[in-house]
Amino acid sequence: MPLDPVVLFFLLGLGAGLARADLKLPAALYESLSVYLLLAIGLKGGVALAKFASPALALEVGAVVLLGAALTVAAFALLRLKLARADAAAVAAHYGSVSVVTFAVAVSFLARQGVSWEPKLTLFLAVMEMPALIVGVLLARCGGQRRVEWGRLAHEVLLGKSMVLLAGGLLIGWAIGEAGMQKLSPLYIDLFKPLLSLFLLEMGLLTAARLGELRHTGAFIAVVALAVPPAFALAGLGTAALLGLSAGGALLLAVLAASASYIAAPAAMRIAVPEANPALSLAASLGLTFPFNLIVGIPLYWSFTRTFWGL
Amino acid sequence: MPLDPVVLFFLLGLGAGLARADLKLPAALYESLSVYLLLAIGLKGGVALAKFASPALALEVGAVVLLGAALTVAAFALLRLKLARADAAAVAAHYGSVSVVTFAVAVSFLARQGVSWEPKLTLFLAVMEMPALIVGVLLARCGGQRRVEWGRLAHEVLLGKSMVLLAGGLLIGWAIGEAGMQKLSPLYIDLFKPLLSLFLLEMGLLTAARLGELRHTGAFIAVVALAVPPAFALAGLGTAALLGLSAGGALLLAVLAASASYIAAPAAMRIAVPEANPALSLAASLGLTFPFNLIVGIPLYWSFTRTFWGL
Amino acid sequence: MPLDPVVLFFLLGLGAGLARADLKLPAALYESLSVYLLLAIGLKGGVALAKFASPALALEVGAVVLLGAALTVAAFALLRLKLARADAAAVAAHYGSVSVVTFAVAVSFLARQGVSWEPKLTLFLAVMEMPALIVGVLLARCGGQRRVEWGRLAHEVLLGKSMVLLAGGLLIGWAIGEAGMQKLSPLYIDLFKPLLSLFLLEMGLLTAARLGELRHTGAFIAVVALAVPPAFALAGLGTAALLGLSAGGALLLAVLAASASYIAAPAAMRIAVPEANPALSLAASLGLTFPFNLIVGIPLYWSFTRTFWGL
Amino acid sequence: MEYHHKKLLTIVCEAVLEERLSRDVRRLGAHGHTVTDARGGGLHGSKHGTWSFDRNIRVEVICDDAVADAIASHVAERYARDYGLVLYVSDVGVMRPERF
Amino acid sequence: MEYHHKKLLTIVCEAVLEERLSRDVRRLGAHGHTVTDARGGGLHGSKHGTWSFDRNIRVEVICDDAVADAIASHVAERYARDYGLVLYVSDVGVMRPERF
Amino acid sequence: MEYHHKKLLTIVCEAVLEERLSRDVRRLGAHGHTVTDARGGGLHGSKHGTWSFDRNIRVEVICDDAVADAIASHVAERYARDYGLVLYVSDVGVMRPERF
Ligand SMILES: Nc1ncnc2c1ncn2[C@@H]1O[C@H](COP(=O)(O)O)[C@@H](O)[C@H]1O
Ligand SMILES: Nc1ncnc2c1ncn2[C@@H]1O[C@H](COP(=O)(O)O)[C@@H](O)[C@H]1O
Ligand SMILES: Nc1ncnc2c1ncn2[C@@H]1O[C@H](COP(=O)(O)O)[C@@H](O)[C@H]1O
Ligand code: NA
Ligand code: NA
Ligand code: NA
Repeated sequence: MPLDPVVLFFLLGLGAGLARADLKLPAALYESLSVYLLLAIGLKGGVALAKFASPALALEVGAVVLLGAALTVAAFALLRLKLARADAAAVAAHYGSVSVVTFAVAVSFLARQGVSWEPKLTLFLAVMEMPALIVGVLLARCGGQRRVEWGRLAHEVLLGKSMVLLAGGLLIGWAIGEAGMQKLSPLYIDLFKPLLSLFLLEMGLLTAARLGELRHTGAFIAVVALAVPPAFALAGLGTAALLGLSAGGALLLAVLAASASYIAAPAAMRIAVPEANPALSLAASLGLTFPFNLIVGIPLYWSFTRTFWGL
Repeated sequence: MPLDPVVLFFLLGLGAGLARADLKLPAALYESLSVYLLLAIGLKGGVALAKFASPALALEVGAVVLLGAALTVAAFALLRLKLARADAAAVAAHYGSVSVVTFAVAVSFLARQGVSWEPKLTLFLAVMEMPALIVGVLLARCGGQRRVEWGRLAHEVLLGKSMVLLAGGLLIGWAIGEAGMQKLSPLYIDLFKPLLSLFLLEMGLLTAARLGELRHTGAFIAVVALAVPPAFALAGLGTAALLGLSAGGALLLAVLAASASYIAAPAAMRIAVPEANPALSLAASLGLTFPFNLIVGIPLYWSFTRTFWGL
Repeated sequence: MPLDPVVLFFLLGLGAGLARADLKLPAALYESLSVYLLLAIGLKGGVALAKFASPALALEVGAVVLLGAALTVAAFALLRLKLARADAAAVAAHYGSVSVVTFAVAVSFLARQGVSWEPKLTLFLAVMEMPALIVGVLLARCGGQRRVEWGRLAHEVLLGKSMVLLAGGLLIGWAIGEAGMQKLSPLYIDLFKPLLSLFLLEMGLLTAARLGELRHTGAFIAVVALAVPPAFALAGLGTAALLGLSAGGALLLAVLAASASYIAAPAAMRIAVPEANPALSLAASLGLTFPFNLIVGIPLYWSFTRTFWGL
Repeated sequence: MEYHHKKLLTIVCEAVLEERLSRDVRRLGAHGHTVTDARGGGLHGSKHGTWSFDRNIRVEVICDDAVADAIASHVAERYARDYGLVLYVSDVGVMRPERF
Repeated sequence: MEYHHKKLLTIVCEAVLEERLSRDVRRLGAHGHTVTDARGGGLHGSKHGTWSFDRNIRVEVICDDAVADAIASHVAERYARDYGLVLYVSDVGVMRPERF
Repeated sequence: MEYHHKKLLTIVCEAVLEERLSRDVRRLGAHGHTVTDARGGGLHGSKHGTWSFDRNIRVEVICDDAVADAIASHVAERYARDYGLVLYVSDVGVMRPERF
């Protein structure tokens, strides 16, 4: 199966960036699109949740929170083999958290396959952002002499841009339901995929800039950035099986587990674990894991899913 | 009846701002959206005017201009109870002028009720922007030793951003008619409401910043900001009755009267009455009157209208 | 036939700019829209090319490249009558290259006439950007003591923003075909014309700023800026006849020949021929040729085409 | 390297003054000026930079002592009372003194 | 024209520090501050300015020598170890010394 | 507070030079540089800042006197003839002299 059209835009940006083309998209466009994507994902999830909410949901959310925390600890244990405590903790927080855009590309992937998925996955996306950030800070601080600024951390995690927009979108979508969404859909539904394509063009340019920095960060981090995602995807699939998700939902949970944050986590870590080197996390999560998941990962995890779900 | 979806976006922005969330939309997005909204409103009005223009229109425009001027004088008289001349005049100019976004939300409100309205209201919107600004400057200057820089003022009022875009949109819409508008409608019609929702998210953030400043500006201005709108709405309804407007048109004229400018007026006053404190006007018009009209005012004025129009 | 609606937006911007209205669109909006337009044109062309590619295309591309080079030399010879070598070469490069927005307006013009055109014209648009830039630099340098920085020039020409986006769009469009384009069309197809209208509003403002500079650049350049386009349009029509294009395709090739670059050429000349005065080229290409083509040129060249093609 | 002494005059003020200040400094003898967008806070409250009348600019002019004095007193007299505004001068060295 | 001597303190640092620095400089006695967006590069690699945590700011404070010293040592102690940060002071002349 | 003397070199020029200047200053011995977007006007007309080749940048480098001289003469020789460009130096005090 050929690549999703939106992934081609990513490759265009990546190629232009690596060739040092004179192409720089305005920062305001990047920021506007990221606000849009977060809101749109939240809204769609909220509308769907309003239809399908169930009492078991609280338990499932708990399981997903645990998954995020456990993945962070696992990543930390691996990274401590070579990295200092603070650096290992900060990078681990990135991998325990999630990438909204990778999720969006996986959704687009499923749509092309004609595979449906449970709307609560959007809720899982929102709740999986946070636990890794908190666990990361705890791992950085335990045994150290620096104290945790809990107030600032809570603020950063709960009131960070992606959390506010995802949760706000969920609430609004849930409040207005399908009827209220209708007038808003020309922007939040119809334009979702093409605006994602524009965003991915810019992500390609940003990725190219980060790839270059891998030279300075060393081989260990590169190996981690490529080995962790498939392993975490399997953990995601295991959890999905426990929760009795459909194949589509399972793929998305696998992608959430496999993906690494590059919006919420960098901001939170810079504030809560400032002594960690931010170049490490970004080179890994944005420079390698993000393109890997987009191009190789999603189809790979889908083949895993099909095997396990017997499709 | 539940709140309009677009108002929920405003509340999300307001809540995020009050909670000091780490959410800052790019200034370029705000400016682009305001350009878009002004143009789109103008275009729609122009297309409709082309169909329904009548010779009596000039007279009606005159009545609306008088309304704007009279409201400015009334607000000035009230504000002079406590404020210095320049401050009273500047704030009065904000209340005599109009808020384009409040108008847009009222239009969306009517659409949800299935109530139609006269297209000339868009023209009234455009002409009601100006008189208050001129009256405000006259009030600030009469009796004072500072002279009015009429050239600069005329330039600012007639060639300000909102005037150029509204009037330009009206002219283009009028010139191209419904047929010419068809190819443009995916942007200027279909996306109007969802882009308004994005704009209101940003307005919520801005409002939150202004609300905080009310602590410094005192209780008097807060009382004015909440008491004037309903009173002015009634004046608007009276004028609407005189002009024989339908209930929908009447609500919109009430909203124009009740709303306070925060795009054209601040810019004009800063240039023509610089000794007035701009924080006063903005705290009142943006911090209180704007959210009041959005959440409480529009439904309230609609209940007034239904009573008087016997619906 | 009345003006195309999008041209009215240009006139609004131009009028606002000349009247020194307080209207400044954010630079980020201008840049975002130009990225969008280039990508969208490329995508549409690519989708069409995938359907209609033919072996003769390589030859036709060669003819178009020659046309661009020949026009540059012709413009240079004319400009040398009055201008220094570097200035003449830099201005000539602008006129040998093409204006993407003029092309887009001509496409919109044809659509209103219900006239179809060959999709390969988009490819011609992309390839006609470059040769003029290279010929311009050669003309500036031959006989001079400055050496050409070929590396930097090649980089600038091949990896400039418009080349990357046009060529990238062509490739993606060609790869995904009509099926893949469907989900992207709400942005790249449906919104093309209205977003072009917004872009032209901004172009009007920019043109107004450049028109003012014509006072300093003299009458010669103004005459050139108005006389060259119709002459070059005829050359374009001649080439179109040789290539056996339809009337629609012929008009577009005429417009490509007649239009002057103001995105790719200024950037390339500033880097490769820095001693040339950039104000000259921009005053001519943006201040005069661009509005001339939009308002007078396109209908004029269409009347030429109709005569020659016997419509 | 030989540098020639000039004054660098910096004005931080409300963005609404940009056009007027740009005209004023040229009229008072400066041969150029540089403007950057800014935000900040002072006696007149905060300028967040998010919308047009909530924005500052930072204007720099390199010029002779006399021109700097002329601009400084003009600005102080004409704008300092009504607008949030800060002005300061410092000494700089330039290479091509004739162009300032 | 008579100018009064003040210190101009300039801090170039990661944008993530904006809110904290703004609060700190006021708490330590400055009456205002000016912020501009910046990009650049140094020992901590490049800041391209394209997204939030890849952006620098440039903070300027005009103040007394004592306040400048207080801010400088606070910044050095509190932020210089963990964040990409440059700080320098220079001498400027102002017209209304009482406002700084 | 003890400050160590350094030179602050400021270059205002066309934005098209950003990449080249950034490379040049590092090659000539500076350990960092800061760039902000600017607009303005001078002998080469106005730069409105609205589009790519109508934009200025403002580059700042803190460095030794020798490095400042090297950069200044390189810029003067290489770019000052063809491009709208202003360059000036001033004296600043820094806290961690070894990093510049
Ligand atoms: N002490 C200061 N240091 C640096 N910038 C200042 C200072 N005071 C004021 N400013 C700037 O000048 C603008 C107007 O100042 P003010 O009139 O004090 O509100 C503020 O918004 C700041 O950007
Ligand atoms: N020598 C320098 N001159 C000017 N700016 C500098 C210098 N060194 C560092 N900077 C700025 O300060 C930021 C942080 O510096 P650093 O901690 O060296 O990475 C850089 O991103 C630059 O914007
Ligand atoms: N006297 C000056 N003071 C401050 N900035 C200047 C001055 N002259 C020129 N500039 C800046 O340097 C740029 C190029 O200058 P010019 O080569 O004179 O056009 C201008 O666009 C201004 O931003
Ligand atoms: Na993850
Ligand atoms: Na009103
Ligand atoms: Na041409």
